[in-house]
Amino acid sequence: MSFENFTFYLFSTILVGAGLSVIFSRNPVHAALSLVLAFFTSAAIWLILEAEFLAIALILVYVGAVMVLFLFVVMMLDINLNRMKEGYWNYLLPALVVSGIFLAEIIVLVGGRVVFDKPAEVAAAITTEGNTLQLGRLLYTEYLYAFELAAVILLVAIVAAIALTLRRRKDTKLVNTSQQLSATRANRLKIISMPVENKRSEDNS
Amino acid sequence: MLTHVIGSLSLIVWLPIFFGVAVLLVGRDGRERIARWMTLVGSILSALVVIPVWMRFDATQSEFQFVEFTPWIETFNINYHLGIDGISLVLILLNVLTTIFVVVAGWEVITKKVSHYFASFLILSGMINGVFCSLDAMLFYVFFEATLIPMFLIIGVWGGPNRVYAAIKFFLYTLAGSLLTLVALIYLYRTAGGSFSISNFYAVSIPQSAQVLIFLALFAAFAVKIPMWPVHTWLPDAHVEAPTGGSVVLAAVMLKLGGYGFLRLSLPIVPDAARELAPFVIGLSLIAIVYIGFVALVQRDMKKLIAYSSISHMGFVTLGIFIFNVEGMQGAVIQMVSHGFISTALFLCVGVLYDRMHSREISDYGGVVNSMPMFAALFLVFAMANAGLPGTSGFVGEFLVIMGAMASNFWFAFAAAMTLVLGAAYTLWMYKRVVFGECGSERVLGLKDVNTREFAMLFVLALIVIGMGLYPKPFTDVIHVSVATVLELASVIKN
Amino acid sequence: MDFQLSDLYTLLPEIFLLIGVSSILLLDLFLSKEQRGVTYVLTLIVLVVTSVLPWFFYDADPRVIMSGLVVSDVLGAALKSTVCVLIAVGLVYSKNYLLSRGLHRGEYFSLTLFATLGMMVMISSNHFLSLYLGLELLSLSLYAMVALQRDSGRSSEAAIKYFVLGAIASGMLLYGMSMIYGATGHLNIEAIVSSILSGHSDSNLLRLGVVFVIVGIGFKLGAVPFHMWIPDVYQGAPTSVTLLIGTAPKVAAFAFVLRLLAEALGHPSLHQDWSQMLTVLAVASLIIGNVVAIAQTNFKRMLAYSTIAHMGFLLIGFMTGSINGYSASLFYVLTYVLMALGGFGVILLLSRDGFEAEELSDLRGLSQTNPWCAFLLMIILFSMAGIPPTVGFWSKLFVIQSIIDLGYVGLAVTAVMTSLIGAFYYLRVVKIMYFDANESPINTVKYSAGMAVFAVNGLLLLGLGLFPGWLLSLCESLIESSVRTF
Amino acid sequence: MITLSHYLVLGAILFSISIAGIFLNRKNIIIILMSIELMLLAVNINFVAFSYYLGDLSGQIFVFFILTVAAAESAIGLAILVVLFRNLKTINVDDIGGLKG
Amino acid sequence: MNNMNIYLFAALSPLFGALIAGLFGKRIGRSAAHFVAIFGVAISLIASIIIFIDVLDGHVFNGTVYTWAVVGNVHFEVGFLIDRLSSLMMIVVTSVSLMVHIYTIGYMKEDPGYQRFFSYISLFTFAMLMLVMSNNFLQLFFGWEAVGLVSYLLIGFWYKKDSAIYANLKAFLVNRVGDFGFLLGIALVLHYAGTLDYAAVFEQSDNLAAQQIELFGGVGWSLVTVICICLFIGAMGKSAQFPLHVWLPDSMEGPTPISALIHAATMVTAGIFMVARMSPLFELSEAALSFVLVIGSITALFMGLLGLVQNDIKRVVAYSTLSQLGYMTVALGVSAYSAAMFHLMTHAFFKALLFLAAGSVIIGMHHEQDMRFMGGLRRKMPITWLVSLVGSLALIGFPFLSGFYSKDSIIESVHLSTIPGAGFAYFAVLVGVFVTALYSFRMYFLVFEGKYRGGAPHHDHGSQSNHEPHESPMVVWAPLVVLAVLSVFSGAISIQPILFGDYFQDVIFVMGSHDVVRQFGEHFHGWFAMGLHGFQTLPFWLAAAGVFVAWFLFVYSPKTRKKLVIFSLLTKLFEEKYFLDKFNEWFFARGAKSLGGVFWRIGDQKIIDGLIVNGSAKLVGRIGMKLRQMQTGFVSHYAFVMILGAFALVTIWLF
Repeated sequence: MSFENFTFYLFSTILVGAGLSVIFSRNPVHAALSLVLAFFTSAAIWLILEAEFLAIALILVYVGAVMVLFLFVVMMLDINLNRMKEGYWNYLLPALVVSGIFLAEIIVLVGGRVVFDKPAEVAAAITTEGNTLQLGRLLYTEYLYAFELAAVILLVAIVAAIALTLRRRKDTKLVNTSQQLSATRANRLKIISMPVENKRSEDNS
Repeated sequence: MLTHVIGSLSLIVWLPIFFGVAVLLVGRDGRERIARWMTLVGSILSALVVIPVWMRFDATQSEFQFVEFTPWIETFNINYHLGIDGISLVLILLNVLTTIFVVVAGWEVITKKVSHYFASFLILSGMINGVFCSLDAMLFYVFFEATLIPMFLIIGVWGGPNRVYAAIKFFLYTLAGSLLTLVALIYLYRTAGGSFSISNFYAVSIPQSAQVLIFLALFAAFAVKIPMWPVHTWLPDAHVEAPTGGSVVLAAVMLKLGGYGFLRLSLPIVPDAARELAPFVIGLSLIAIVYIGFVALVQRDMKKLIAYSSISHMGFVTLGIFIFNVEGMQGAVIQMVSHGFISTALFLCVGVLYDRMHSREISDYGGVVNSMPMFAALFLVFAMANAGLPGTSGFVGEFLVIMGAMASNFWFAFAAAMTLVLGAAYTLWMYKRVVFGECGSERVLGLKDVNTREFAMLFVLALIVIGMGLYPKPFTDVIHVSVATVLELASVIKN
Repeated sequence: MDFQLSDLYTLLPEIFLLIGVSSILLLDLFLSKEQRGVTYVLTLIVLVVTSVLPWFFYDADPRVIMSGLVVSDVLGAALKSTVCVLIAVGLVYSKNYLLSRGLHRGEYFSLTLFATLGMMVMISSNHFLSLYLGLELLSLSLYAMVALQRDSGRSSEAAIKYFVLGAIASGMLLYGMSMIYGATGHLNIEAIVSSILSGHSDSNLLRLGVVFVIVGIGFKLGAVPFHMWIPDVYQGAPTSVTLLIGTAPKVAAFAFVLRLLAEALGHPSLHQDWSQMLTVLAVASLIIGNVVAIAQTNFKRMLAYSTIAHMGFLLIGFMTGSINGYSASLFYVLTYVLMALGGFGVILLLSRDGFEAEELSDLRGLSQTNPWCAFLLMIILFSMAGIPPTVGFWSKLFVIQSIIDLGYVGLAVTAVMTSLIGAFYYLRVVKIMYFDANESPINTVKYSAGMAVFAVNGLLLLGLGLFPGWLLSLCESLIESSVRTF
Repeated sequence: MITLSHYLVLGAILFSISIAGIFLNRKNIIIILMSIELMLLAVNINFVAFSYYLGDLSGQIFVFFILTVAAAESAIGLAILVVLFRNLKTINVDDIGGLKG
Repeated sequence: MNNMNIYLFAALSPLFGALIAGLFGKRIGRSAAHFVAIFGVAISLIASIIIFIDVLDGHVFNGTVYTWAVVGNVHFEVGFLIDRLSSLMMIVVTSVSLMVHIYTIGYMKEDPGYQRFFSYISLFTFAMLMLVMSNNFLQLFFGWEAVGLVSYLLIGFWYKKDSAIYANLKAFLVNRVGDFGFLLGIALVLHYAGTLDYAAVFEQSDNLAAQQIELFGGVGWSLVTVICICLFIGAMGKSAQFPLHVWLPDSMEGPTPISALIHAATMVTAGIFMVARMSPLFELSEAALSFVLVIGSITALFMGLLGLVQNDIKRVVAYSTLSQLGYMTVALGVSAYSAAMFHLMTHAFFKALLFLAAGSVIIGMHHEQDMRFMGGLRRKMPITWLVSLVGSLALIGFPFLSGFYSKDSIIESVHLSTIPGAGFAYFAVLVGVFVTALYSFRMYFLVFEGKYRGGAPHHDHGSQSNHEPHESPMVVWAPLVVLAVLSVFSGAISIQPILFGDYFQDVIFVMGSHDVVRQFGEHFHGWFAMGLHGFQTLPFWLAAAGVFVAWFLFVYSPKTRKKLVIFSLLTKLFEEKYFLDKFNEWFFARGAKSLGGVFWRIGDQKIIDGLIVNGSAKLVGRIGMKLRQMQTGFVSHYAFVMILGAFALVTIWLF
């Protein structure tokens, strides 16, 4: 077994295990941490595939940002863990059956019968320039349009996240200065004319 | 063949619709008077524009006349293609006259959404004319289907207590039938090499198995419309719940769309299938005549009784069409026209009573003749016409169809002739219970006889019914050549 | 695949829109609540200008630009323009609703514009990447908009459902795309096509890819069994957002399907597969959509199910794989969005502060209180039911015609029979408006601009019903000139 | 020798696990979101593997964009989740059934 | 000579009278109305006489008035065939009608529907004339149904009376049953002959006789037999032959003039006329003739028996009419068409006379019709008594009176006939003579002899019956006298030309082997000889026996009646009219209604509407509700469905 094989199988096993742990752990924090593990291992596998930049990006972006966000939300939301355990296994059988058959089907289709088993000749440029440089060049030339779009998507995410979650707390004591400054005599004091109190109520009292 | 761009037929089709829209726009609340008068003017004008067409119609020609042709949807070769033959002409005449009666009948009676009511009828009338004029199958279908909308509203908005059920039933029932027709038409379009022209459909040859399917698909629409047993059950409900005008148009004209469809589409396009399945259709027709005759006997609601009688009479139409001889087919056409007038009259009569008593139950009446002698006399004319008394128009069609049926088979004629007894039985039994006898109640005693408006319309109808019975030749002459043409087309072997 | 500055002219609508939305986003920060009208007007202006722009910069023959990511053709120009107009009209409908629901905010408008941008990207993309990004841009904006009414439990529930299912669907779509990439070695549609034609592609991977792509498409269009989000989202989202989801994205989705299936995967060997799958989805959609719609009491939900059924029809036209079928589908989708626009528009117009007008019973007696409104809605409903002389009839007719051309008579019969079931629930709405007595009077709509747009909308359906020819030939020429079929 | 199929099978396994996860987790929406991330990871592995074996970088580019979009998606998804939690005080799937039928 | 104008005059003047009296009756008043109507009929009578004389000169007319419709190659026309048969009928119709018109002035004097009544009877005259003058089947049918319509209107003239409006409906429907057959006959004629014109059809009669028609799989029937039987079914309805006779007794609910005009003298004889007209067809089918004969004899005998137990004076006459119509039919059956026509004519006079006399009695009795409350009217109403006696004698066939000649001719013809059924027919007509005499004189004795039994208050109009009976006014009895004169002399005058002369030579076709009248004519030596010989014949003695029995039972010893047990049993049977009405009521009326109910409630409502239409709608709705539950609201279920969908697609298409 070559080193390549060994690393592949090792990380694959861990990856699959982490994946299973994600879906089977009942505590969302555990799940998130398992997911982090999965990302790490797959980054390693990507390294085998000579996708260094993506491997790093996966860790930086996913583990560094996204998973933290997940954890943050998990912590923030007050989740009743006891209820999470109810009726968990009821759906195990259909889940296993469907995903198992699904898996078998896909494996039959993709495994073994793929036309290109061997790595194609690696382009000379890759070896000389390295993955990152090439990706970078492509990104800013051929895929400029897509890059801009990705930027817009991120902008949308920002706008959306703010629009959804930013709220002015009602119990905040923050002073609105401009409102204070724009106050006039008229809106500071209001004299209301009220009808005379009912006489009968006086009698009663 | 003369080709106009905008011709007399367009006028016949669009004038009522134009007036309908105008009434809709003009007649807001509080302006009912204007709406009424505009509608009357519109309906009369629409009838008047038919007269020159009638005069100029050449009854000896077998081609379609007054043809208009304008491309409509060029991508699919759908054209605005109008033209009439004798059969169309008599049915158009029936339609425009009926519209006038409807307008007059609803004059004071309708107080709710007046302009909408009248506009619906005008628009409906134009659409029905459109069906009778169309020479393009898709145009035909569009008009055919579009008539559902105003009728649906008429039943639903101005109808009786169970109007919602009736309106929806009416709509879905007829829609169900015609959807298959649509498929068949598209299939024919393909077979005819990309044309919806009905005359192209006539020319194209179709294998027998396809013919049978097409026939059944067309049959679905027309059988429901006319209606034939066992797809007739929408009709009693629709008739009973519709306001008088709605029942009139439904019975007088809309049912005829089915018969017209058989003549214009089914027979000439798929003659072999039509001939092959004729026994089946004849069987259904005879069942309609006899079975429905019995059903009519036990009705307690006047409108329902007339509705069932309509089904039975329409059985004669389909019987006449599918026995494939000239007597039968002419009889069928005459029967359609005649039934149009008679059912109009009968529904108007029921309407006259309903407007006074707000009941259609036979048992609520009795002895109406005591307080409404004039009405009773007119009603009798129509009841007798409905029973097919010679000298009224009701006789002509039945007579010719029975004559035709005899040429086909003795027992067909035998079953058809049973209507002589059954028709008389249910019509006169109703007449007896409603009109004769001692006054049924105080309310009946207090009824006022027909007023001038009602008298005028019933009297004109009586004249038409009797006139057509005594001298149907003008009608048979007009349709003579057209019927022969249809028969000729129906005898072609196409498969 | 070199980049030319002149390519940017073709992208001018997108660029303008992006500049517009950025400016609005910035400007909005400095506007007080009372001045929000400015944002609204600016948004409309941006949309109108954007809708005009494509007509100046399109190529009569399809031309690939931006290194193969974008294609410039007539169809794209037309659909982009349509999308912008639809969004603008939707905003006009929504104005009062937004004001009374506290949604009249800068974020709403900028997200709307972002969604529009996403649709435009989808429409003119020539590459799986641009398709995906466009789709995500649209979807992400929509997810956020559904949840934008932050204090409403229903809308956040709808949003989370939409989001979860949408994410699953896009995951599947990506899985499919990855398979296609693996099979052909390309992500560019033209390159994929030539690879498939050359016969070097692995057919197993390709077919697996097709299945997952179909899942993604099915989800986007809302075809059974990927339709589950539609009713809940349509009902739960604020009506103005429902209107948005229900209209323009359908056009974009049409372009999406066209690019993916007709152009990239239109090879006869694949077409055979996906046309069958689409047929199954279509029939299931027709049946489920129509049958379940009958059981609805909520107007929005009913329209949601009706959408499912309509998408079934759209797919039926699509499965033919012929120019006729595509143009019939295009015609269908264009007319359908007009109907949906009116259908949701009327809910917006009729709703007031604290009153949603979304239950069917809220329409009771509308013909008495607001006859004009009822009449227009009736046209829309009959059009949805496919009754002539409204345009809905023609759109169904053309679709059926296209399948009968290929001999699928049984399918045609199924289609018309299910639309019979469909007719029932549309009729029921007409019944409620016209036949039922008015119990809770609905105020007449005082929003005249909305009513005017509604009137144009309704009458357009009638007018198109009387003269459908031009639109149909337009659709046909668009498809003919733009779709690169096999 | 590790072939492309190995990676594809690995992708498929991850894909199936994510599907099973979606099936199984009827309680916590967050775990469903994580399963979706897992699904995207499977897709990414496919893309990277294909890219490598095809000697074509566009697959990696695609992965790059998927990562970007997925990040944005997570942000929005979590934001929606937060809003949901504020409104319903739960993110339990079984409690979120107000819209149905 | 083109007599078209005079034909039209004859036919249309009653119509104008009817229209004016009907439409403007209220405006022009009573006397104007009756004047117009009588004037119209009078013109018609005069025209008929002129035509009759013209026809006797040998001017036969067969021509078209106008073309009704053209269908295919068939021209349906309205036209006249004026020959000796039709002109004779025209005379009979118009003369009786005129008498009835005049009589009505008195009879209906107090009725509010006076004008309407005149309108109806004039209309009837028009319709009847159209019937007899027709030269084709279509117009025949037209007149046939039109007289039915007027009959319907007139029976129900007193529309407040439940029994009247029941009777008129019944009459119309029973007639329609006959017409049903009649129309089928016409249809057969049209189909096989290609025309409806009498002359053209008769020309092809040999051709028709040669053809067969398959009615029930495989069995061929002679076409002409089927046609004739169908046509005769029409005649059975109109001429009230068993079993379609049930309407006629009930039709007595109409005013008496109507009973005289329509239900005795003219309309009911239309069937007889029709068969005589069709003699060229009937002659070709012995089976049809036998059928006619048997039906006729049954009617002649059994309907007469029913007359024995009736208490209503008009009903006795009505059953007598049925019986006499049976005689005529019997004559037709033995091919003695001329005898039938002869009896038709004489019967028209004496039966109209009897009816009108009965009407006169009824007036005299202040609208009391029950004979049990009459008696001894001979002195109180002498004129009526006299004419009634004459009428009764004519009816029972007293020699030298008109009925004698016609009835004896028939009996003799039957005796001579050899076709199947003639033996039974001979027996029936002989017994019929006895029965006729019995019921006629039972009526006569009950009404005119004995003591007056009225006066005691009974059922509804007790106060009125206290009035003494009195003789009717002249306008009533004058027509009676005219008819009585006709009843006495018309037979003796016309037997020679009608039966044995060549009067019907060109009109009625009789096959040599059937020609019983010619055989009978070999023994005929003039009316006087026949009258003298009449005293020695069996029928005379039978009649005398009948009169005697009647005298014995109803005048001499009324108590004997009650002692005859067999009598009471028979009475029960007769009073229930052989249970035929009950049967019809139960089987046809009730049966049709319950059949209709089953069709409607089960067929239409349950099966078609309930099961298929609403059932499928409900099914779809239920499926909708079920499917709706699939949308659980839980996002995991949604995802589940989605994934299952993807799974299914993969599984189905890739494996």
